[in-house]
Amino acid sequence: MDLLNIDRRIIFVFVFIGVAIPLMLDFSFPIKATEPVQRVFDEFERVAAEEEPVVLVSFSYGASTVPEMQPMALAILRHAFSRDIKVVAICLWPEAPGLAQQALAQVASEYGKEYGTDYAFLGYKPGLWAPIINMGQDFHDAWPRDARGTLVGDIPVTSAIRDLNDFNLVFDLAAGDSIEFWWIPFGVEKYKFAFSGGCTAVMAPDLYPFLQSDQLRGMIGGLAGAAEYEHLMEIPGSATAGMRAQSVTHLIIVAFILLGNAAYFASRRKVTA
Amino acid sequence: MTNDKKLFIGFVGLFALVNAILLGGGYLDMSWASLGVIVAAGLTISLYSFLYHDNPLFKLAEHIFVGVAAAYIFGIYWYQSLYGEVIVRLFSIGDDPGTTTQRLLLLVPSILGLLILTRLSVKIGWLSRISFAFVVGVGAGFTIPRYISAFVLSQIEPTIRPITMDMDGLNLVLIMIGVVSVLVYFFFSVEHRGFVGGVSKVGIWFLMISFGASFGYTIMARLSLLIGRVRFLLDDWLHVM
Amino acid sequence: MFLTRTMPTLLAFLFGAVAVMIYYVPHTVAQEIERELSLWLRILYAFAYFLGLYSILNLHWTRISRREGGWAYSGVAIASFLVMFFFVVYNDGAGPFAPQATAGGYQWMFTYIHVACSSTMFSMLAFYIASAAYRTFRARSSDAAILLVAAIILMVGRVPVGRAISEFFPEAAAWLMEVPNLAAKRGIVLGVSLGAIATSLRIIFGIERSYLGGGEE
Amino acid sequence: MQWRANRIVTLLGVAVLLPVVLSAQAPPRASAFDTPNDAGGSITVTWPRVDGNETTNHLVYIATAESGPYNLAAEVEGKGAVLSDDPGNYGRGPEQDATHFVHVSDFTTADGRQPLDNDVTYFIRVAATRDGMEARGAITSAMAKANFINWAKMNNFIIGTALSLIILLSISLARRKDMFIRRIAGLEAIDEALGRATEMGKAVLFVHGLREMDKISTIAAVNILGQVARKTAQYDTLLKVTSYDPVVMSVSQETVKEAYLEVGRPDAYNEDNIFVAGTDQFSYAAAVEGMMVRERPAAHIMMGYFYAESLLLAETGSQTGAIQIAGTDAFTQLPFFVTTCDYTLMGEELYAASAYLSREPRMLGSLKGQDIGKAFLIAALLLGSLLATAGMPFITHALAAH
Repeated sequence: MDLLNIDRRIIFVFVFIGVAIPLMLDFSFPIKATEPVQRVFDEFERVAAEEEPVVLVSFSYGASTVPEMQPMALAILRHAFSRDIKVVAICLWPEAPGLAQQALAQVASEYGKEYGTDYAFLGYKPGLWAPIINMGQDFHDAWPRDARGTLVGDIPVTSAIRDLNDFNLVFDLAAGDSIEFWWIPFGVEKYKFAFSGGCTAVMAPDLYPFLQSDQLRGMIGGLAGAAEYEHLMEIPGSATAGMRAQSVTHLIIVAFILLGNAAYFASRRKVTA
Repeated sequence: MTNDKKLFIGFVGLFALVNAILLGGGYLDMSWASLGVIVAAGLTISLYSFLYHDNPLFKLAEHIFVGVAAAYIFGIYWYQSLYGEVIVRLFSIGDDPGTTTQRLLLLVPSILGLLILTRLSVKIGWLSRISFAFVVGVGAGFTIPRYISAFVLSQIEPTIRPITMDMDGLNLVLIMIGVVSVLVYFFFSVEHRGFVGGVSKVGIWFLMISFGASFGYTIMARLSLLIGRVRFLLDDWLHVM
Repeated sequence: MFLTRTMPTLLAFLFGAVAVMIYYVPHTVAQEIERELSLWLRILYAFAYFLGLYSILNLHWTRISRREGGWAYSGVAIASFLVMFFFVVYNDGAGPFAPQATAGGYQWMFTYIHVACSSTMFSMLAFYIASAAYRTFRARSSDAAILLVAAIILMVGRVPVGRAISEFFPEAAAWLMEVPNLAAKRGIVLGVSLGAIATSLRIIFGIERSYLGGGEE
Repeated sequence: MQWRANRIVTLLGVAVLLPVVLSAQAPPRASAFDTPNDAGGSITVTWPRVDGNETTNHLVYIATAESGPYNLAAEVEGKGAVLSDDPGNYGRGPEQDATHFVHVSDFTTADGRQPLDNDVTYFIRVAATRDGMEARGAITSAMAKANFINWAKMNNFIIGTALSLIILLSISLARRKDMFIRRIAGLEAIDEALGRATEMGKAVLFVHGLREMDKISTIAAVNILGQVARKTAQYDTLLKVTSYDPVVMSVSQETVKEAYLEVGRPDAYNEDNIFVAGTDQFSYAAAVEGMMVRERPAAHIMMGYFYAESLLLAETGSQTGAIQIAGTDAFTQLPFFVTTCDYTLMGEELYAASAYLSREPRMLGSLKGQDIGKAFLIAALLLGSLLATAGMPFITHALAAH
């Protein structure tokens, strides 16, 4: 089959067009939240109903996954700030601080939130999961100062936090192992705080066992998950817009797989016949 | 002149022209932010040129990235950990509230940390083994009980719930069959023949569905990244969205 | 021999055994030890980063000094490192002995070079996946056929267009994720964690010493 | 098993309380004791649940002297927690279902919240309130203590100890005698591929993953490479090995050289066929792809830990029509190998294949120990599920993580 041996650069052009055209056109498909995403939303709503609600948001992703993770970070920060939940942000990934600062600054200004009283940014600490154990024992010991060099005891949002259990919810934004192999075994397991997370689509299937065992209370998986969250928030953002291109390219890839396999089986039949 | 050289010059010319139009048309202004968008667009397209084939433009962009990334991460480690925490506390710079005991205790990881760096020397490199023994030993020790609790106990317990005569019960039975058969597949003490062979075959089916899930989701992830970059090119740079 | 081999092994045993035991002891003293150990661990990781930095710079420096093929690119890597390093140390005018600035050349290089390149590199895989989808993802065995069918249902079911085509797709996708996928992933997690526990044990009891580097294996 | 210690304490308290049925306004009979399994600074206060009185709230007062003053320490709603909500500390059963509890770790004073001290006797009264009426119960006392053993984690400790003993014993046993592990189908597939390469008179390409020499997957890959090299030396087939890490390259050179010596073909060994093909991810992939397309080896064997480049390698490789065999413990990359390769060693199969070939006691024994662990898990899953369905969930409860 010569058709199957076409130069792959021709296929590359198809993919580029499949992404670019839907982005430039204006059409949409209805979005409905799946259960894991709904659970995250419900967790934030539960937190919002509590007294002096405060969440810990851990940025555990780097630059390579920005298109997937940044819309998710914006969506959950919008949810927190719109419901007057205070946010303490930390980074467990060395590339994350720049991205976390951008997201926090943008959403805080959208909702008129003040640094120090409504949110704090504590920066990055190395050690993969070691900071999680450290925070579980003593939060101020793990993060003595914020990214600006202020002692956490002097910042209103963090001054009363003793350990991870003082947060109404811990939320991890993960591009790698951080949910499955850092937060769950070294945090949730011992300290039993409420924990949910968002991750790249690559990681999402691995986390289903933890959703069922309640070690993870809800999960936003990839750009599609972020779009569902935007839908629940009724604030369509870049993830929702991306779903047009995502839908079209998925259909293209599925068509490619079907075509390729049809040709493969046709050629095999010819050989055997 | 080779074909590739012509392509290269054509590309650079076109890139300059497009940017001139964008600047002239007022889509981009003469600010650092606009310059940034132009640089980022140039690097993005240079990296995509690898799709045509491996070429100097790709290699150039890739190596610029490698250098910037290394220095960026140095900055994070320096300001947020080594200076921002270790040095500030050890030498009690500024408003540091630490006690002398805390400072003395902090000396231990600082010295162990410096010992790690001896690995770069052939003569005294063995000193780094003390630090590695600490990192690896403590890591292993923390891991064992926590993995038993978080993975073994917490994953087994929700699997062995009472089975009911409804859809949930059926799903629970399927999950049970799946977990057991996958464990049997990764069981190496018995030949995969007869009954065990049959069970391990079922295990493969479950594994294949889960790989299918990972496969579909990975494709989704890569496409999302591409969508993000194309959006950047079309919207932030070209302003055609 | 004692200093280079036995002592590190003994230390690993000592630290490992203490780290295991304090897990079962709720007393404040044990919890304080746990806190201190985790603090030390994360500070050690900060120092360990320099080994990685050294190896990258050394790799490119060696290529330049030996004039290996493509050494000029290594020069580019070193040069871009130095430029970024300057901005890191300059710290938007505050110098290296102050909290990190949130603006300036450092942030600019991060946003427009680092983020742009990093996410572009991985997005390239989208193209390769598409080409592989057409040319090589074959149901060459019944196993691969199951994999592909599951993948197709998920790819259609997890995007909004799937629901537009038929409610079957999102529902089937959810079931596949929550039942067979969950079961297989749980089996894998159990196997992997037993493996990790076994490796940790071998380290604590000095059976696995590859972390000492050199010599063994 | 882990509830035994707490149960005695609980039963003592509950036995006194249970027979008494209280009306809403009747003062609750409270009892107090040190909160088990904790670092101290907390006292557990319990009182019986009264059915149908969910609107009655309870206030817990605490004092350092029996005569007072009593400060408010906790306020518990009518439908507050019962002991069986915390089975790790208090066990399960009808008594636990019928007893409310609260952990008191601090109380309100004029100067704000004050924490409890260890080893100090506190006096406690519980009051039932409804519609502004308050009925205070009798005074009881307790002392908070820091505990030395967390009994709730006893199941974890027992499993950990058993697993450790099994694995360590298997390793020491493996040092004395050879242990059986099953044939690994992937290794036979490699033999077939080598055979075909020999028939066709073409080369075999062995591609290493990206991780360093001290990783298990890399060690396994080198062990498999040794086996491959012995066969190619026997068949007189050209073997090329690409690596990413220079150390992996030199170890591979040693391994292949040794294999060629072993079968008496040192003359056929050529060091230049084992090299570093690239030093960053995508360049490595591009270089290996180039070799696949230009040199058209008959078989590609890809072993080790791969990242995103797996797709590029396997796709190009399958286009050339070569037999492809992969082995990796990178689960995220396995789907791409499964759909593009003729045979794939998945996860632990890679380690098993390596142990099968090298017969190294450390690996064999460890694998054997893990197998015994898996057998126990399978038994617990099947038996536990049956018993739970039959209404006897004690295995389920014994395996709960607290």
